Amino acid sequence: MMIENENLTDSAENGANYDVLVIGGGIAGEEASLNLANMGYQVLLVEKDLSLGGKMIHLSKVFPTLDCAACITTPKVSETMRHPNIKILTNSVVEDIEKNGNGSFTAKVVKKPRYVIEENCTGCQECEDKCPVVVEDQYQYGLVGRKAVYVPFSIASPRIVAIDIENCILCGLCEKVCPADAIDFTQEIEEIPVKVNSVILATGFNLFEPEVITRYGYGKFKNVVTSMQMERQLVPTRPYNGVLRPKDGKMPDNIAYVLCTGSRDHTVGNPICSQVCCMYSIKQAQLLLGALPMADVTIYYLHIRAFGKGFCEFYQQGIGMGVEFVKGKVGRIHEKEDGNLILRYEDIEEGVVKEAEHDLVVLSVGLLANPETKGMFSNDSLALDAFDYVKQVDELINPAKTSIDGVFVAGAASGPMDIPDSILSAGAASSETASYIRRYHEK
Amino acid sequence: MMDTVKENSQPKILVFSTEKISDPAIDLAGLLKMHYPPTVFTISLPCSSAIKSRWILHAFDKGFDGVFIAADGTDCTYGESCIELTSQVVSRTQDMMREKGLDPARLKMAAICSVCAEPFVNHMINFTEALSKSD
Amino acid sequence: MSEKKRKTIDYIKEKRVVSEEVKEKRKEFVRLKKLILKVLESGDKTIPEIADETKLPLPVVTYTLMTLRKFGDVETGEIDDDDEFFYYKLKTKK
Amino acid sequence: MRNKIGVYICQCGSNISDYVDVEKVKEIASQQEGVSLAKITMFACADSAQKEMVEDIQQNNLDAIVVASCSPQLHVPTFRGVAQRAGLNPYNYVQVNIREQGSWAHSDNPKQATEKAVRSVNAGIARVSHSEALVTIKISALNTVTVIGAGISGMRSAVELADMGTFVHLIEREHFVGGRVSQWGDLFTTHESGEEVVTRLFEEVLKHDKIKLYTGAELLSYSGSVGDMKLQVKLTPRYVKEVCNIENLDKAIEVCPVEVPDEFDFFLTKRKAIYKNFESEFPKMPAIDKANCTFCGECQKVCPDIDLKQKEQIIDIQSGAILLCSGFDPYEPKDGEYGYKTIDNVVTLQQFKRLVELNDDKLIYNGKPIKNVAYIYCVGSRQINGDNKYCSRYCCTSAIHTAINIKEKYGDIQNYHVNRGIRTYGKQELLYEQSSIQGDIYLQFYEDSDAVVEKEGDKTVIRVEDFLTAGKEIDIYPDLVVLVTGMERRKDTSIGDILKVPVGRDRFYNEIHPKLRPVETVIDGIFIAGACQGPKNITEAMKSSLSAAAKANSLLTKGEIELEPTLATINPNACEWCDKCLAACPYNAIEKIEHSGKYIAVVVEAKCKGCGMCAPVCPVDAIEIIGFTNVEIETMIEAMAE
Repeated sequence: MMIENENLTDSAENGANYDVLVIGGGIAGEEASLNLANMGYQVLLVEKDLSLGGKMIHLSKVFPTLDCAACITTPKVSETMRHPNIKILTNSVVEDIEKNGNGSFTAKVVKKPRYVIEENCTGCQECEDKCPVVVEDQYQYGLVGRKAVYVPFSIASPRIVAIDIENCILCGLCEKVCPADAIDFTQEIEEIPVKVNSVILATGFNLFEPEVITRYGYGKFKNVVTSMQMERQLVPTRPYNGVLRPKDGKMPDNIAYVLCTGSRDHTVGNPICSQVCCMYSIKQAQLLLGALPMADVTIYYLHIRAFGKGFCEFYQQGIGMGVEFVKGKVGRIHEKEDGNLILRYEDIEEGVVKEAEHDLVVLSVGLLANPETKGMFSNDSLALDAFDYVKQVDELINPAKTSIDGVFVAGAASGPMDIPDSILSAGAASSETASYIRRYHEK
Repeated sequence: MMDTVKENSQPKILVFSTEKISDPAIDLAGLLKMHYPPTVFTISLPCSSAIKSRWILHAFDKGFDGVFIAADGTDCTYGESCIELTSQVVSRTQDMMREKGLDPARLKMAAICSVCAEPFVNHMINFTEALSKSD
Repeated sequence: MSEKKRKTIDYIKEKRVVSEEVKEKRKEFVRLKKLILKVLESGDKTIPEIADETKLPLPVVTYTLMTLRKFGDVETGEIDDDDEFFYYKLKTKK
Repeated sequence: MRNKIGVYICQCGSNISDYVDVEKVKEIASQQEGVSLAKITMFACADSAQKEMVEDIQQNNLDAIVVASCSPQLHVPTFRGVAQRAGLNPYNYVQVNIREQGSWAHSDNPKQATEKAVRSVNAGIARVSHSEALVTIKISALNTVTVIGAGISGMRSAVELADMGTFVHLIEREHFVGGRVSQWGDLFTTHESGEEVVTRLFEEVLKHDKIKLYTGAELLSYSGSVGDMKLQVKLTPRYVKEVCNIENLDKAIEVCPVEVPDEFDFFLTKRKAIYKNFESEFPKMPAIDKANCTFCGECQKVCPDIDLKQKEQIIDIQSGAILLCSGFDPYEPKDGEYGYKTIDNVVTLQQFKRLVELNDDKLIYNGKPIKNVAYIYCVGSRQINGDNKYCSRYCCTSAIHTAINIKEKYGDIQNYHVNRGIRTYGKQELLYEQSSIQGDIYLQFYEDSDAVVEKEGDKTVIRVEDFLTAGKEIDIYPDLVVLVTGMERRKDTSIGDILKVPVGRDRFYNEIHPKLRPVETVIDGIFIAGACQGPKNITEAMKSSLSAAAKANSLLTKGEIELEPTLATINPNACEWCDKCLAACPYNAIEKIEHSGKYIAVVVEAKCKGCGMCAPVCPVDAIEIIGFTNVEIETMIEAMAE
């Protein structure tokens, strides 16, 4: 798809194409884009994924209010999609951001081919039905398969298909059956140079990948899953017909959570606390007790960080519902023949090593910095903190300010953050950006 | 179960849904090609607490067998009082139904969140079944 | 609608080669699919029962079966008496 | 009634037409009353189809259109746009969903899917025939915000708002700005001091000609609604002239005979009735504390700049929105709670931090050198018996940070942390690690138990059942016990009472939604930021202040606020004022007025959101929601029931 030329010229002050380049279309990027667009600024929002919504759109319910994540994200997503002052490029990345003398920036947006004409596709999925290729569905975190031509997930925005060319066998069936002539294999990578007056980094976080901790057997023992895989199992658009063990489809009745997997752990290079794992685990535990009324849920923790508004009460609610909390550090996990798992852990209260059997283990994985953020800038010009998050150079007074004046940070790109904090941080970034634009580019 | 009911005698259900919360769930059911009886019709409102008793009674009057309120529940964007006010609408209307000799079980309510496609479909199948039994 | 009419698949076929691995993966899924659907022809079964009959590893059966369920070949039946395993059955297509 | 209606049935490629007999739907639709044209289209949303609709509307003078296609969630704005381009009112358009709730949901039964589509389209036609041409309501808005509270949150919001072009009235109850943070010393994570942070912000405030600061200012009353809010504010005199000689004022402080405990130092020190806090505080001149001054006139004798005749003033302030940054109070332990005020060496964290600020070389309290400090956590937070069930969020980090500081500052100190589970979330975890490495000792009491502070001879002892050693009882004999007190909502609730801002279970001001709208309240145009919404550290308070600034600015910056016209309306003839609608309305958008000799309810358009909660509760059915009127809904029901 081509960018219309009219959008590329003179839509913002100072001869720039846009007032703001927002990188990342998760909840923080959307919030920042909407704030600025509502102030009348022209925003270019670039998202590397096929859909807006970031990580949040994949969550089940969210703590501590237990409202459904989709119910909160999708209205924000559609408001963003429709806003006349926001131009969105999905499946695109940003490179070579460079600051100009007059306070503006140039950058290159690389739009990867979707092999689908976005405005033609109606999301009818006839092609998906016919596609003969099945590969692991990354949006269900590998628990089921998807086709090579596919709608990313049912509440994706835009809700249109994309072709995974790496796994396509080039049979051409999709093109043959498409009623809207939307398939286009001639699409190529497009490089779009843009000039903008400011930049917001809303590039989010990565999830810790627990294969590194071999003692826990993730990958080898199929009934050891990550919290994100459990999150998917708890969503109405879940991969299975209920909460089931990935190994054999058995309904679990004794589930363990291992907190601080990949957080507060020097051995994996991440000594800080991820801020959200305690709470999302307590939330999942409560949802599991609802979905599996006969099940036991045990949370192995070091400290319960229930610090936010309503969190402590939510933690007490979990205790009240019968979630068991064990202060203990899990050392190693073994698999039994029947797929059950033996956890060896140090019981901190009694100071002894114990063993416990569970039939499903959830690793509450932590948050890590997104390593791609720094690479978007020419000459290594963006400063990072000790954990590779975007450095906040004036954290107390200007929390969105980065080492480059005119580049601001929103959401978990600057450190682990829950959803309310990400929204507030995005609000801060939009204010600081608006002031910057006024200071340098208006009048 | 559905096949045993003759097409023209299938009970008719009017669903009051909400634009931001339950309507997306009903759409999602269609998207996922989940089937529910085609005798289910939907009218969408801003919030489930805005439904008037007279509309519900009008629906029964005109030949609907059941009315289902796909309520916002705790996800309501207009505030927490939605739950209580919607329940009040239901209980007030059920009182009126009793006075008119209508079985109050013909009015049902459940909270449907924006991705609750499967629960919605199950509600429609079960409600249809219950209504055809009671006839 | 756009003016595009020519089949564009020919264009990309000249430029791309499909890897053997991708072809293999597709064949393997077709094989698994056939095996599982065949076993279900004789009646509703749980995942361990399917694994038993097909001699396939359990996680492979779970993954493949759930994918077939997602694409509408298989549907969920009742749960067994111990409330542990669901039965799965072929979806009756109209 | 509309009687020149155009109806478009979309095939959506074959997504709809594979299961729904679109010909039949079109045929029946064309026979409906008021329909002047009905068409089938391949893709209604395609550009060519949209152009055709515009032509149809213009050539045939259509007065309404119905598009039967996919979910209204997807294309209502698209077809409203079509209507608008053709010169038709966008509200004379109805979209009927025959895809998600038609062909797809009932692809197993094409015959009945068609039946349902026929009735749904007829219902859409019935609805559109009763639709009204509506115009967006516009109310003018003053691009001015009143920020209440000149702590760091209030000052930060004010500066940002002014930077973005919004005028700010910044009102502060005290005679000095800076709030709680001015009392803090060294801060995590930047090692700036509270004084430095306040000074930086205050200098920004001073620079701006778009900020008007009022100190000694107290909110008296409030009226109006978003865009046009009126506040009445009382200004208490500081009895010091605006231009004055600092040296003379210092002399005045010296001669003042009245001494009272200094709340700035949490009563560790004393001050005079004429006083100042720290050098850089605004204005760089003292104020006279009216409550304690005896008006003896001694100060006036040495300083001509003092004017004890200054009078109270009441002023009116007008603004488009209000931002509440009224902060928190530190929890004040009850007498005897962990020995507070009953045992001599028990202080709060706030007092301890001031003590550290006031003691440069040696840590001395009550004349005794301090070597062992024990901190008891969660005082006033996570209470087992008290009302405060919440976690105060900042205190673990603050206490540990202080423990590290005093070890760095005074050297030979042993810290004991008697806690209920340390919550140094995120990067603050490193402080916890650092304090463990420096040799601090952590003891954890059980969730449901408590530490006990007692006097044992001339020593103070803390007894704790230590969770970390399987419940063994451990006794600590510290030189000083520091109660790590949390945050509470302000005891003085007058501002919230005047503005009617709702509070949550924790008694802090409540946002509409913690995720969607964390700085907005149910009252349009009233925002909350900083610790008045809930416990926060400085960075978090700054983020919420800046967020609120962004929201307020985007609301007001255009000079007018656009509202959807789909609001509630009340029929004045039918209404017999009973206040049921007022009670049901979550937005306080109903007002009682006199009309033709009786009292009736009217909807305040600027506050109404069109949710409709008021409509069903009206005993005389006087309330309708525009776009969802009785006639619209009931004719739809009839069409569907046929």
